[in-house]
Amino acid sequence: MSELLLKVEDLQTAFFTRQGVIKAVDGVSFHVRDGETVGIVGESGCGKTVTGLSILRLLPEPAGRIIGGKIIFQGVNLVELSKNHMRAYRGKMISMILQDPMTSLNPVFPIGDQIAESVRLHQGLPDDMIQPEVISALRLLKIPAPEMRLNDYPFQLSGGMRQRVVGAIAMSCHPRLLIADEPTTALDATIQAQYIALFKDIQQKTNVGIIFITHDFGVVAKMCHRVCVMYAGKIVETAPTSVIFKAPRHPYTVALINSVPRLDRKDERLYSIEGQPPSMANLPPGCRFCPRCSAAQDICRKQQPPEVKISDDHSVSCWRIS
Amino acid sequence: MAAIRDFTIDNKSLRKKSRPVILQPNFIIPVVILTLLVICAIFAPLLAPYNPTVNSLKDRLLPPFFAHGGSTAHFLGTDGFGRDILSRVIYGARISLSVSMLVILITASIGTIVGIFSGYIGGRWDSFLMRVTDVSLAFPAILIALLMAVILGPSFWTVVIAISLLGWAPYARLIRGETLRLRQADFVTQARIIGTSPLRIMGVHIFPNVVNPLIVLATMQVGLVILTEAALSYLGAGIPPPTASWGQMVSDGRNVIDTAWWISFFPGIAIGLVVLSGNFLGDWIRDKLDPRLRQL
Amino acid sequence: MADILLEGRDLVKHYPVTKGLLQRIVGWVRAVDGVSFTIERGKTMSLVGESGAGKTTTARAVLLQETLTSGSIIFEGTDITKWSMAQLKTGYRPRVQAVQQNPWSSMNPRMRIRDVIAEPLVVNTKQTKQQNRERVLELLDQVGIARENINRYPHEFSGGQRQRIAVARALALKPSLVVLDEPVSALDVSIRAQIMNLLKDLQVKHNLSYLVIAHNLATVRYMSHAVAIMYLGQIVEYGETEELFKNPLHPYTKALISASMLTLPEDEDQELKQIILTGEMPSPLNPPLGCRFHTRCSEAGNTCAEEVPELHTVGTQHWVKCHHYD
Amino acid sequence: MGRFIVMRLLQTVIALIGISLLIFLLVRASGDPTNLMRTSTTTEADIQHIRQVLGLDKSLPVQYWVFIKGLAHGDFGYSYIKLRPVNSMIAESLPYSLKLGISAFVVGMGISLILGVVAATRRDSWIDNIVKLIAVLGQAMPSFWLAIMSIWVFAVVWNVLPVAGTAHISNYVLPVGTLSFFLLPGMTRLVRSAMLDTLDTEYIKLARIKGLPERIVIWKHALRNALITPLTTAGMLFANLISGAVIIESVFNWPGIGRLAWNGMIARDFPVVQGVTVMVATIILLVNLLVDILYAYVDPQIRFQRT
Repeated sequence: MSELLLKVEDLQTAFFTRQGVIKAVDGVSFHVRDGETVGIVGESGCGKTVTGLSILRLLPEPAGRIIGGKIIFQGVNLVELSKNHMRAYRGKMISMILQDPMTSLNPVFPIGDQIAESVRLHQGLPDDMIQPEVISALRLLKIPAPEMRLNDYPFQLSGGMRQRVVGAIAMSCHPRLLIADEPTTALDATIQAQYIALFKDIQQKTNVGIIFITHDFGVVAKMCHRVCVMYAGKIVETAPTSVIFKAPRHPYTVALINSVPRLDRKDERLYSIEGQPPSMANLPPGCRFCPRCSAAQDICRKQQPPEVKISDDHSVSCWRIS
Repeated sequence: MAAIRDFTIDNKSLRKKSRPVILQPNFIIPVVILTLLVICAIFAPLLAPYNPTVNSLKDRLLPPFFAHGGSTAHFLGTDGFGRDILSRVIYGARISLSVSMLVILITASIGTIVGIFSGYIGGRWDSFLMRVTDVSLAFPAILIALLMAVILGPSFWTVVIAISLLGWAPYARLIRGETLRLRQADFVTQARIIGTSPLRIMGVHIFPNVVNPLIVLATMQVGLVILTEAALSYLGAGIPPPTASWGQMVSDGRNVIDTAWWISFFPGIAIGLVVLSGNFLGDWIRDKLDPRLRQL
Repeated sequence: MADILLEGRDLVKHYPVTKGLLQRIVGWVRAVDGVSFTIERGKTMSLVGESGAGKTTTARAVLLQETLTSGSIIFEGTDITKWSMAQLKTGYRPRVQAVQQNPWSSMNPRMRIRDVIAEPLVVNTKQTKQQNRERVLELLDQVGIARENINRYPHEFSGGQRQRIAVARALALKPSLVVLDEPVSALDVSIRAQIMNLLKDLQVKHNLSYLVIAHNLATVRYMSHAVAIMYLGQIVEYGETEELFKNPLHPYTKALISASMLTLPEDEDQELKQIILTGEMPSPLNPPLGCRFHTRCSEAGNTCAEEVPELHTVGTQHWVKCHHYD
Repeated sequence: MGRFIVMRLLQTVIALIGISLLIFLLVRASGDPTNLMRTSTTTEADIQHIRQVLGLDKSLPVQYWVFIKGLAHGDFGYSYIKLRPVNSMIAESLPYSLKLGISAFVVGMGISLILGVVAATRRDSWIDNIVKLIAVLGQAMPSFWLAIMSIWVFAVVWNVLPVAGTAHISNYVLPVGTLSFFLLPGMTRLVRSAMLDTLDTEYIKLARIKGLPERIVIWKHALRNALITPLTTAGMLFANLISGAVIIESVFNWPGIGRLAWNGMIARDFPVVQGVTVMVATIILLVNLLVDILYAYVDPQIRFQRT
């Protein structure tokens, strides 16, 4: 088994707004090993993006704050680091890819400069060593003719190419952990497939650990080794990818997988989950999924379910299991 | 704030906690001041202790009541002709109010029509109208007003026309921008799909959706119009004396500033208070109606 | 013989690209370049492809939002491109309606739900207010929105509910064809099934035809009876849904299916090897000669770069444009 | 880029023709210019003579042609009052206005940039609140009043600065200070809000993900983008500055073109006001052209467009 890279324990992140405190992430625990891809899957608003930003400590200030838990990266609790120490981790040890390639590159600087900036900052190389390093980052992302691309501005590139440049920035300083927030959602199907294949290849070459945040089960299946399913600020089920698809235990996971049409079979009628996710400002007291759950019991409405380990790497938070 | 949008906040729980309108200082203070302005303008003859245009040479250059030599007979003192400053400030409200209301009515109407038309029809009309708008925006209003004052002679209507001549442009630009955005909106496409006529689209689907930015801009322009009017009066290109206007009054004090500071001081404060109120109210309305317009 | 409601014949839409002071035309964007399809009554036909493939332009042409460069649209046997504006307004527009992708922007935020749904009736019919109101209530029942919501504004509803209201509006005039432009892709995963099921139920109930625009193949397989795969302004393969998904012929179709297939990491080696295309779709301003797909096709030969592939019929409901089937 | 400039230049020329036509028509529509010259002693024959000299007996298009030909040669006609060529009067005054305007521009822009950026990066702090207060008050108080009050405070009460004259550096303090107030509040607000918008974008998030120090995130990544919005309004700001110059020059008796126009207006000396207006219009259009080119430089998307 490979080394433990990141361990998140009981992470709680809240937003302090004029309208009150909103706990976007409420007691989330998971871990990532070297060379492993962990998927965080959920619908919009479940707190998956906030989880990713919490690890980098880049919550929107001053509203967002981590109010509890530990984020242990290679033995160091990131929550306790000073601002300057934390900054030294960003881009160097932990990197992130954002969802929309059209807005995540600075429109007024050539892409070469945007990559070089990271390299210069974190690697302390002499000036003449920077450009080869930038080109090798572009090459790692399989950007054709990288030498020719250095002076291009973002708007001159297609969405797929931009997302590769974002990837090149992320990988330019050889990070150990990469947080990818819906990196393929904005891309077309065949480009998406390219990108996923590319990152599997990069992972093999560099042994980087990846947290893959997405709402798309198809992408999860292709990319991830393990999956955490999030609902309304909590992880409801964690399991290896094949277990999630073949033997899901939480009613939400089951319903979600059954409500997504499949390409490999003919569905006569899809299962549909009634209702919609709860508002984070107004959560039900018991299990957060119980208002939409077809198997809800009395206890589900009153008390939050504990996390139960079914096997070594499969745990579920549901009263029916315990 | 992308991360905040990442989760849903339901509207009801937000609304419950905001304070009632009447207790919000950003709303209530400007409203009180502007109401006072309207009352002064309407009931000036009842409120003013003296006739604002009658000279009284024996009462020349009296200081306000709190300064040495002042008395409560002339609360804010008198000017070089012995006219009561307080009375003139109260009467001055009439000019500020009527000019600004009239100008805003004219400019907002023209600007909205030009903006919606230009934005929705597009093409050559649009490029032409927008070039005209750009040039109008880049032209100094004061200079045009000076030119108009030479040609037409200074008068109430000269001021209104001179300010309106360029004043429609900000509305046209804003409304055109909004219209362009709305024209792309799916609900306008939907209206076209079901066969709605362009006129109905502009009237029923676009106009109601530009009313908010229109109100916001109009409120914010109140201050600007009052300032421009005052500047014109100050320069002598506005409403001719002896009618009391605040800009003119500031100008009256220019040459006696070393001895009688109050002549210029009080009308300036009046202008500032009213403009400040207009701007604050505009901000408040914008935050309520359309926070997107922060850059206005 | 199938009961054909609408047929597109050789639809072409080229946009001019202009340059310089005099707006000189220097090229043409070939957004849609010779597209033909048929939509049967009561059935769903889907146009699938990546962004820039021309599927939205095709749908806009059917909705009369584009003036075609050439080609004809045959509706119930007559060519509507030859109709006058007045004929279109009474004979075609009310029969062909649309549901758009984004339920947050597809409704005028200043209108109440009753006016949103009644708008097609107000614009196209001379019914009384009372008649309109009754129709609106009937429609709300059909899409599963409670009647008491009639006076509320769009922002008071969730995405799924709004999409139901959009469906109600599209059905107001009792159309024969509804164009569904990515009807579920803007919705949350757990809501999508609700809307897809609703659309299927309504289709059976009213014998509606659907023209679906989508990029998600799984959604398409679930929704449609026939599928057309588009690439760079052309349809490269067309087939009855099950036939096409079981037996894809065009290399592009195969790649798309492979990209969207749910493959678990451990199945990877057993199942058919994943097809990863190289490069990106070329610009429609300057499409490749010969077969438009040959620049990205792993099986391309010499002829592919030179000759435009002919249409090859495979079975009764399936055809493909590819030199491999010459 | 070359084409872009040619396009802009062409538009500028067309706009200039439009403005001159507008001014010409405004003047002619308001009646016979000779009415302005009538005094108690002018006879009908004098008027006829003047009409001939001024070319008013010719048809409107011909008059316009003469007018525009004059403009093209820098000929703005003769002052009715001073009986001198208007262009020499403008030439005398322009340097004073430029000195005043440029100083005020530099001071105003510099201060508002710093204030705007600092306020945006320390949102809702006491600095931000003070900056907001300055902006709000600055936009509300009439500039001529501020100017007069500053005279009262600095020249009368404290007696530390001169009121009139242009010779010494101390003569510049009050006029430049009050004129820069025409830019300062608006520009500060604009920089602040553009900066806030930029700081909210994904690429700033990415810059922070890279681990860049805040100093670089703000002054390099954010500011360069945030400057694009204020630049689009530079034309308007310039117009503001000119309006301001008229007022400030009249308050401080500064011998620039603003005062020239103002004196012309008071004396109903029509050719002077017309001349200044046309000349200012030309300058404004040229400045806007310059801004567009600058804009293209800041925003690479426009620079690379081959239109």
